[in-house]
Amino acid sequence: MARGERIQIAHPGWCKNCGICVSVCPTDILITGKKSVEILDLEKCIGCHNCELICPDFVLKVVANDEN
Amino acid sequence: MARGERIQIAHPGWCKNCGICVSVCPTDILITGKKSVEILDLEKCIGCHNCELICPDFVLKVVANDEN
Amino acid sequence: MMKTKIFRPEKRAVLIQGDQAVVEGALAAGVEFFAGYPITPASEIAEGFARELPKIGGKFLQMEDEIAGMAAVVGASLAGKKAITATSGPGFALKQENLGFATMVEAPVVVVNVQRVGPSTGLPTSPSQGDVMQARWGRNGDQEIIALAPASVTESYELTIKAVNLSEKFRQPVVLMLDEVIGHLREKIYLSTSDEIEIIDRKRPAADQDPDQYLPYQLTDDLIPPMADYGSGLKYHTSGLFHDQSGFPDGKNETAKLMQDRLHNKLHNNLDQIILYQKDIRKDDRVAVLSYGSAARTAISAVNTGRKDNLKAGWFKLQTIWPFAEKEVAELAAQVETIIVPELNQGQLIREVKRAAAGQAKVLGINSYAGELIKPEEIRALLEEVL
Amino acid sequence: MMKTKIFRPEKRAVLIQGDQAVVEGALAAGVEFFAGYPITPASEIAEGFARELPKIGGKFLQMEDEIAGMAAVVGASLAGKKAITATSGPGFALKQENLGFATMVEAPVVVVNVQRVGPSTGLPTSPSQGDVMQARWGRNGDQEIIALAPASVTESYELTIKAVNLSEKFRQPVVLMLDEVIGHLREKIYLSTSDEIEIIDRKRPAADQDPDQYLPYQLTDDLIPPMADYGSGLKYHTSGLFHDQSGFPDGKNETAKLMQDRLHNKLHNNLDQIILYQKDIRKDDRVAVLSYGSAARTAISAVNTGRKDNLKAGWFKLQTIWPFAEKEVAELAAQVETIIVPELNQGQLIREVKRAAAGQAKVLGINSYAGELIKPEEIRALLEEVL
Amino acid sequence: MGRYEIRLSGAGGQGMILAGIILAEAGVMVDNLNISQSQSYGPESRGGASRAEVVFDEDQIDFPKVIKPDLLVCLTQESFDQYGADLKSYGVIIADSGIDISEVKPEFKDNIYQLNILDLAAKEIGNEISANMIVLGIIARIIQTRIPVEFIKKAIIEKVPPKTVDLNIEAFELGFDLKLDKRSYIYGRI
Amino acid sequence: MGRYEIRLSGAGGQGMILAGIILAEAGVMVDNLNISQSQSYGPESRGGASRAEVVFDEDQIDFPKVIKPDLLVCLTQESFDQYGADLKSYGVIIADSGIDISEVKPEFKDNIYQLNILDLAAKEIGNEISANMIVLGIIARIIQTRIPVEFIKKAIIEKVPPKTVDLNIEAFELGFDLKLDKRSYIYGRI
Amino acid sequence: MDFEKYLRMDKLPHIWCPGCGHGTILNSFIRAFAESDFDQDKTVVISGIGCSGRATGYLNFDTLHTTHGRAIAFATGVKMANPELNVIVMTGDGDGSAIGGNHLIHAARRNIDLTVILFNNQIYGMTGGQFSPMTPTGDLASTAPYGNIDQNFNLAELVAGAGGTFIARGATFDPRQLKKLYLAALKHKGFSFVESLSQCPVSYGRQNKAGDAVEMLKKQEEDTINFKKWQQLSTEEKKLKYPLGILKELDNPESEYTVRYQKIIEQVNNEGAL
Amino acid sequence: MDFEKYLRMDKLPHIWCPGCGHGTILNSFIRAFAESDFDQDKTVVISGIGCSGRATGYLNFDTLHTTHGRAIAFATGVKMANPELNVIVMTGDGDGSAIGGNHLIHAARRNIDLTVILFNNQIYGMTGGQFSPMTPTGDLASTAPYGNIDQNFNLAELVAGAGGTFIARGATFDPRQLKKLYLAALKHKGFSFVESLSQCPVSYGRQNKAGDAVEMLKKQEEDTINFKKWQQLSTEEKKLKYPLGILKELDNPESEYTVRYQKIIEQVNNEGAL
Ligand SMILES: Cc1ncc(C[n+]2csc(CCOP(=O)(O)OP(=O)(O)O)c2C)c(N)n1
Ligand SMILES: Cc1ncc(C[n+]2csc(CCOP(=O)(O)OP(=O)(O)O)c2C)c(N)n1
Ligand code: SF4
Ligand code: SF4
Ligand code: SF4
Ligand code: SF4
Ligand code: SF4
Ligand code: SF4
Ligand SMILES: [Mg+2]
Ligand SMILES: [Mg+2]
Repeated sequence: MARGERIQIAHPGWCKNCGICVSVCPTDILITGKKSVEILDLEKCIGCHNCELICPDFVLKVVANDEN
Repeated sequence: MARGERIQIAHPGWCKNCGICVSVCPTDILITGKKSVEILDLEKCIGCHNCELICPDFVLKVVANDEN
Repeated sequence: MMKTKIFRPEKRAVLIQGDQAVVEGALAAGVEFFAGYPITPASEIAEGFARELPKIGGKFLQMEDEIAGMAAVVGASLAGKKAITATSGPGFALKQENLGFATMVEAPVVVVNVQRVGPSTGLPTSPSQGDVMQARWGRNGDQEIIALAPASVTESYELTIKAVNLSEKFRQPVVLMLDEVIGHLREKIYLSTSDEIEIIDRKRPAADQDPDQYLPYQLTDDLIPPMADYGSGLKYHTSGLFHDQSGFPDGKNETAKLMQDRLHNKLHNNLDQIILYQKDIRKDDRVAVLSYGSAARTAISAVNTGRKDNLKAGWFKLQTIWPFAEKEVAELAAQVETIIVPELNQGQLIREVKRAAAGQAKVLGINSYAGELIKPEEIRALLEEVL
Repeated sequence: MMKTKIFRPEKRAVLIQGDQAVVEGALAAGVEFFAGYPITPASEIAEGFARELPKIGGKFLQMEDEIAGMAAVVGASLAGKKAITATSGPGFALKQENLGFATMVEAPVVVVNVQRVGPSTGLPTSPSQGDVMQARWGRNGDQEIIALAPASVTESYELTIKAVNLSEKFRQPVVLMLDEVIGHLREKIYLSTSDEIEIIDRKRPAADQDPDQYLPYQLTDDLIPPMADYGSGLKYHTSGLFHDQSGFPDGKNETAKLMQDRLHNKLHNNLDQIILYQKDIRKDDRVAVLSYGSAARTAISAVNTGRKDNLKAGWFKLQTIWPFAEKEVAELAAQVETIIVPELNQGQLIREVKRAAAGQAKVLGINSYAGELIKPEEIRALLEEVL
Repeated sequence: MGRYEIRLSGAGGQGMILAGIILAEAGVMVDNLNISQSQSYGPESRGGASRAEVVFDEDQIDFPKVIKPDLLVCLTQESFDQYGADLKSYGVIIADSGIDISEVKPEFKDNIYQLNILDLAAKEIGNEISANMIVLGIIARIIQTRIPVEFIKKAIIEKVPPKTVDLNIEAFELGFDLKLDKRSYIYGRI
Repeated sequence: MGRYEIRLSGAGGQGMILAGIILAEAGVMVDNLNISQSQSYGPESRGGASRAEVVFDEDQIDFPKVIKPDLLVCLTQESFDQYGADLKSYGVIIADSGIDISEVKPEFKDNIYQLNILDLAAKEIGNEISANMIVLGIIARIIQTRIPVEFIKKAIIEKVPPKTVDLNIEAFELGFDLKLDKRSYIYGRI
Repeated sequence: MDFEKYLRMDKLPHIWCPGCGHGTILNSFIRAFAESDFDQDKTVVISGIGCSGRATGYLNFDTLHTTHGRAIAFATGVKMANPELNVIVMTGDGDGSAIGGNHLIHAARRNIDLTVILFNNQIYGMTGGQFSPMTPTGDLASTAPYGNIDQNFNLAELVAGAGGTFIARGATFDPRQLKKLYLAALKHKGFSFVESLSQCPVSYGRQNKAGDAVEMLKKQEEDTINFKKWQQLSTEEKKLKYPLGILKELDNPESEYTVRYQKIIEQVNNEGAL
Repeated sequence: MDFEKYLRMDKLPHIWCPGCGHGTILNSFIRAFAESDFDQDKTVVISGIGCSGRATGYLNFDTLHTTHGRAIAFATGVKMANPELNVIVMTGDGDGSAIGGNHLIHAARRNIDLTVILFNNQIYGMTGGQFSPMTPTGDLASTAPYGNIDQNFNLAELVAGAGGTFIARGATFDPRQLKKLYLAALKHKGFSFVESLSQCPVSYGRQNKAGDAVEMLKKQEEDTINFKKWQQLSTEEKKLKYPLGILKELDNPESEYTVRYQKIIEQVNNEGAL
C-alpha cells in the first residue's frame, strides 16, 4: 500500500459496472458510472489493492504513480 | 442354547464343504466330509447356533430334538 | 387407481413451448414421476415437472447425473408409476446403458431427447436431428426402441401422450425426439379435455393372481407379459441378464433366443399401431419430401408453396422414426421417382430410406448440421432441379 | 522420443488369446498408456497392460468406471502418449459421451470393445457382434468413427497396430471390435520383430513453432492439424464445443460447419488408407458371403468347403467396418447375384450392405444373436439354397 | 390475411423476447389464428444481440420461423446491420432514431421508418426498458386488423409484473399514438 | 494331414482346459502347424460342465472351433451325454470307465474306447486331478504323427507348477502307455 | 428360524464359491429381516452386478438385479415412487464404491430411506480378481500384479462425509453382530449403510495366498475390533484395526427425503386451497 | 502484478455476468500462480462444463474444456501420462459434486497430485438456476420452485472422508485468502481441493432475491468464519458458519499416486535386472 502506487482502470472496456470494487474501497473513491467504473479522486487512492484483487473482470491495476 | 435343541443338516445337498461351520463349533462335532459336512456326535451338540448362523449356504438348522 | 389425475373440463388454447407441451402431455397421460438432470435445451421439461408434479402428488427428482435419472425412472416404473425423463444428446449418451436395461426388463418409461448439435458439447443452443441413430443404436445389443419425433408444439403434446401410451401398452421404453427448435418454440395449442384423451395403462396381473404362478415374463399370446407393481405381493425377480419367463437368468442360449425374439416380435407384430405418419402424396406427384421433426415444417412449407406453382411434389412426414416405416417407404419409393430427405444432420434416416427404397427411387438428402434450420427455399431449389 | 519401446529381435510364434494379442499389438505400436475398468470378456486386456506397461515405464490405470477410463486416455493422448482403453458392450455405452469428445478434440486414442451379447448385461460370457452400430452411432451427433474388426488372434494383433496407427495418423479415435470368441480364443501367432512393424506417430508442430502462431485446429491441406503435446510450450485451448482453428469456441454456425466438414473429410478423403478388407471372389462366383470378425471364420470355412463341391461362391471379409466400404460393396453387388451377410446379431451391418447394394444384388442375412457362433453348415445350407 | 411475419431485434436486456411473447399471447386470444413464436439464443447465453420472432396465420403455419419479415423492428445498430437487408418487398422496418440507416438497401428506402423509441422511453416514461412496450404499441397499430389492440393490452397485463402494469401500458399507448400514417403503405399487407 | 479337431469335456476342476492349452502349446512348437484353442464358459462362471477344444491344421484354420470332433474325451457322464453323439464317422471317443455308454449312437459303437482314467489317477498317481495328464498321454499317442510327444511333455513342463512336474509327467506316461491298439482305427485319420 | 420363507428355495444352492462370505451376509440378513416388523410383500431388494449382485436372485421379495453400480439410483426411484415400500440395496465394494460411488454419496446426502448393505470382499470377485477401491494397498490383484498402489476408501468415513445418518460395519466372522446391524439399519428412518466385510477365498484369496475361508475369517477377526474399544485406542493404534459396530447414528426422521418431499406436496396443495 | 501473462487477453472481457464471483476466483488464481514456482508452460488447466468451465478459455496455459463432470478424470490421465506437468482442475459445484462426484472422491482417494478448484456458487449457473448438491435446503431454484428439499454436501467433509490430503475453503469476498489457499494447494504434493465460494447474482441471486453481487458478498462474509475461530465454537454454533482456511493438510509426498506408480516401475525394472 505504498503511497507511490495508485489504482488504474487498466481495461475500462472490460468493466461490467458491477460495483464490487466500489464496495471494497476503503477511501470511497470509486463509483459505478454510466457504463463502467469511474474514479472520483485518484489522489485519495492509497493503493491498497482491495479493488484490484476482487474485481472479477481484471479491470483494475494498482500501478506506480508515474505509470498513471 | 437350549439343550433341547440340536443341529440338523437341513439341506445336505447345498453344502459346499467349506469347513466354516467346523471352525466355529465349540464342541468340535462337525467335520468336512467327502462331499459335504458331517456330524461326528450329534449328542454333544449344545445347539449354540454358531454353525447355523455363519454357514454361507443355509445348510444347517438348529431344531428341537424331536425334530431331529 | 385413477386413470388420470389431470381433470380438464374444457379445451383450452394456450401458448407454450414444445418443452412445456411435453410436460402437459405427460401429465395428461398419467405420468406421476420424473427423474432427470438439467441440460440445455431440455431443462424446461425438468422445470415444468418440478412445478407441476407436486400438485398432483407426483414426484420430481433431480438426480446426480443422467445415468441415475434413467435408473430412477425405471425403478419408479417397476414400482408402478408412469415415469419420464428428459435430456439432450450428451446426457442421452449417458442414459443408454440403463435404457438398454429398461428394454431388457420391459419397463415402460419415456425418455425425451431435445436434440442440440453434436458431437460432444457441440452447439448447446442450436437445433439438430443428430441423435436419430443414437436413439436406435446407442446401446449394446440389437433391441429395437420406439422413437417418435414431433414437428410442432401440438405434436409435442400429442406424441408425448402417445409415447406414454405406447410404452405402457408394449412394456417398452419409448424415446421422444424433439429438437431445440421445437423444444423452445412457442405455439398456440389446444390442450385436450380429460375425456378426449385415450389413456393406456400397462396390463397388470389379475387381482387374484396366485403369487406362486406369476410369471413376470410370461410368454403370452400378445407377447406382452402382465406386469406387477412392486409391493403387490407377487414377489418377482427382474434382471438385465437374459431370463426365462420367471425372470431368472439361466444363461442358456435357447433362453436368450426366446427372449430376443419375443422382444423383437412384440413390436414387429404390431407395427400398424406403432408406426405413425402423415402424408400428402397425390397420384401424379413425382417427388416426395420425406421428413420428420422440425425439418418437416420446412418440407411441408416447401411442398405447399411449390404446389402453388404446379410442382408435382408431395410430402411424407414420419411421426414414428423407429421402428422405421420400411413398408411405407418401400411403397413410396415404388410410387415416386425421387425421394428428398431433408435432415438436420449429415444424413441419418436417409440411410434407412435408401435401404427401404432399394434402388426403386432416387433418394437425395438436404442436410444442415451446424445449427440452422433448413430453409424452405433450399428444398424448393432441389425440387425444381429434380422436377 | 523412441519410435517404439518394444525391441523384439526375432519373429516368435506364441499361443495367445485375442485379448492378449491386443496388448502385444498395442505395445508394438508404441502404446504407453492404458486406462479402463474391468469387464468380461475384456478384462484380460486390462490385466495384460497392468503386467506389461510398468516394464516399459508406461502407465496402467484402473479407473472408477468406464467414463473415467475414456476420459483418462483422452487426457493421456493430449499429454502426448499413445493411449488405449478396453471394455465390452455395457461399458462401451458409458464411454460414448467422451468418445464423442475425443472425436471433437481430435485426440488419437484406441477403444477396444470385446463384444458380448446384449442388450444390457445380457449374456456376459457369450460372443456377439451386437455393438457394430453402437460403435458408429452410440454418441450424439454425426461424426464418423473408424472401427476395425479382427477375425483371428493374428488379426487382433495386426489390427491393433493398425488401429493405433490410424488413430495417430488421422487424429481420430479408433474402435477395435473384437468379440468374445476372438478375445478368448488361443491361436498360434507370430509376433513381428521391431523393424517389421510400421509405426505411425501423430504429426506434431515443428520444434521451432512460434507459440503465438500455433493453431491446434489449423485447416491444413490434409485436414489433419499438427498436434502439440501438453507441456510443449504452445499453450493451446481444447474444447468439446465447436471451435475455430485456434481451438476456441465462437458459437457461429459457419465455424461449426467448417469443423463438421473437416472432421468428415479428413477421413473420407482417405478412405483408401482406412478401408481394409480381404476377398476371394472369382469371376464366375454368383454368391458372395460378406462378413467380418468371428463370423468371417464361419463364412470362409463354408465358402472354402463349398467350393470343393463346386459352389460358385466367394467371400469378402471386412476388416474395417466403419467407415463402411460403400464403394467396394456396391461393386460387389454389381458383380454377384446374391450377397449373404452372416452376423452375430439381428442384422446390423447388413443394413449398410443393403443400402450400398441399392437393389443390385439380393442381400440375405444369417443371424445368430443368442450367444452362439454361426456354424459353417448354416451358411452352406443357404449357399445351396440360393445357388 | 395470410401469413404475417414479425422480427424484433435489439440488444440483450431490451425486452425484445418479452415483446415477442406478449404479441404471441395476444394472438392466442384470436380465434383460429395460429401462432409460432421463437427467439434466437446467441452464440453465448449471455449478452450480444437478441432476436424474437412471431409468425401468425389463419392457416396452418408450416415453417415456424420468419422466412422474410413483413415487419422488422431494430433497436440497435448491430441488429439493423444484421437483419436490415431482409424484408418482404412490401414490408416495414421500424428502426430506432439512433440508428444510422444510410446503408439501407435502396429497395427498402421507402419501407423504413425511424422513431425515437429509446429516447422516448428514457425521457417520456423515464425508463429505458419500457422501449419494448413502445414497440408493442407501434406494432399494435400496424396489426390491429389481425390482432385486436385490447388483446395485446391484456397480454401485457398478464405478462408484466403487476406493479409495473400502469407504466407499461403508458408506454404502450405512447407507442400506439406515434404517427406512422405519413406513408400509408407502412401497414404493409397485413 | 489336414484339419484335426479335439474336444475335451469333463467337470469344472478336472483340468480339461489346462489340458487343452497344453496341447495347443505343444502344437505351437510344430513348424507350420496352425492352432486354435478355445473353451466354453458355462452359463455361470463357476461350476458345471467344462469343455476345451483344440483344432490344428497345416492349412489356415477357418472355423476356429470344433465342427465335428476327430477325438472326443469325456470324463463325466454329463459330458458324455452332452457331447457323445457328435463325432466324425472315423472319430474316436475316449470315455472314462465310470461312464455308462450304453446309450451311445449305434454308429459310434466301434469308435468308443473306455479307460479307467479317473481311477488310475486316484490310485496309481494318488491324485484325481492328474486325470488330465493321463488324458494328455492318451491323446499324445494318438496324435503323435502330428504333434511329437516330446513337445507335449515340454509344454507340460512349462505349464504346470514346477513342484508338480514329476507327478504330472508320471501321469502322462501312464496315459501314453495305456493300450489302445486292440482296435487300430482308434487313431482315426490323424 | 423358518428362514425358508425368505429364500427362493428352488434357486439354491447358490452359485457362490465354497466358503464365500456373501452367503453368510445373506444368512444374517434374512434373520434380521425376520426379526423386523417389515412386510415381506412390501419389501424390495435391489442389487447391482457382481457376485454380490447375485444375492437378489435368492431372496424371496420383489427383487431387482440392475446394471453395474446403479442399484442405489434404481432404488431411489423405487422408494420415491412408493415410499411405503421398504427398499434394500445389496451391492459389492466394486459395484457400490467404484462405479457406483456417486450414487452412494448422493443417496447419503439426500438421506433417503434406503438400507444399503455393501458386501466388501475387497476385490472384484465376479470378474476374476481385479482390485477394487477397497483392496488394501500392497495386495495382489489381477490388475495389480506388482501390488496395489491404490489407497482404499474408508467407506464409513466417506458415507459419513456425504451426510449419511446411519453407518455401521460388520463382518462375516461375527454373524450375530451382522444381524443386529442389519436390523438396526432396517429400522433406521433415513439412509443407512452397513459395510459388511466378506471373504472371497477364490478371486481374492488365491492371489493373495490368504488360505481358505476359515483362515480368512480368522484374519478378519484379527483385523477388527469393537467400535467402543476402538475409540479408546491411540490414534496410531486406531489405524491398525477396523472398528465394528454402529459407527454413526443420527436419528432425525423428519430429515428423511421422502418425508421432506411429502411436505412439499402438502404445502403446494394447501397453498392451492387458500 | 503483470497478470496479463496468465490471461488470454484477446478473449477478454469474459462472458460471465456482471458481478459473477467466478472472475474473482480466476483473478486470485493467477496471482497465486504467479507467486508459485511452477512453469507456465508445464501447467495444464482442465475444466468441465458450466459457467465455471469457461475459466480455462481465459487462462494462458495448456487448457482443456472437457465434458460435464469429467474434468478430474481427464486430469488424471494427463497427470499420469506426464507427471512432470502441473495439473489444475477448475470445476463447478454441479460439475464437480453432482455429475462429477465420483471422480472427485476417487482422485482424493488415490491422492493424485491435482489441484482442484471448485467454484461453488451453490447453483447450476450455466443452465439457468437449477439446484445443485450445494444449494442450501430451502433455497429456491428453477427445479425447486417450492424450496429445495435436498440437503447439501459439506464438500470439505466429503473430500476428507474420501481421503483427500489437502482441503481448504475460501470465498470471493476475501481474495487475499483465496490466493493464499490456491498457492498452498498448488504447492501441496498430493490431491488438493479448494472449495471456493462464489456469488452468482443471476442464476442464483435473482430467484432468491439475494440482491446484487455486493450484497451477496456481504452475506458470504456473514456466513463464514476463519477456521481457527470456528474450531473454538460450540457444536451448535459451528453449524451456522462455514469455516474458511486450510481445513486439512497431510503432508506425505510419498503417498502421492504418481510417486507410488513410479516405484512400481522401478521395482519391476529392478526385478528384471536381477
Ligand atoms: C458397466 C459395467 N462395467 C463393468 C462390468 C463388469 N463387472 C461386473 S461385476 C464387476 C465387479 C464386481 O465387484 P464387486 O462389486 O466388488 O462384487 P463382487 O463380485 O466382489 O461381489 C465388474 C467390474 C459390468 N458388468 N458393467
Ligand atoms: C452430460 C451433461 N449433462 C448436463 C449438461 C448440462 N449442464 C451444463 S453446465 C451444467 C451445470 C453447471 O453448474 P455448475 O457446475 O455448478 O457450474 P456453474 O455454471 O454454476 O459455474 C449442466 C447441468 C451437460 N452439458 N452435459
Ligand atoms: S469490480 Fe471490476 S467490473 Fe466491477 S465495477 Fe469494479 S472495475 Fe468494473
Ligand atoms: S487501491 Fe484501494 S484505495 Fe485505491 S481505489 Fe482500489 S480499493 Fe480504493
Ligand atoms: S459352513 Fe455350511 S457349506 Fe460350509 S461346510 Fe459347513 S454346512 Fe457345509
Ligand atoms: S449348534 Fe453349536 S454345538 Fe451344535 S453343531 Fe452347531 S456349532 Fe456345534
Ligand atoms: S469369486 Fe469370491 S466373491 Fe465371488 S462367489 Fe467366489 S468367493 Fe464369493
Ligand atoms: S449465471 Fe451466475 S455463475 Fe454464470 S456467469 Fe452469470 S453470475 Fe456467473
Ligand atoms: Mg467385491
Ligand atoms: Mg455452480
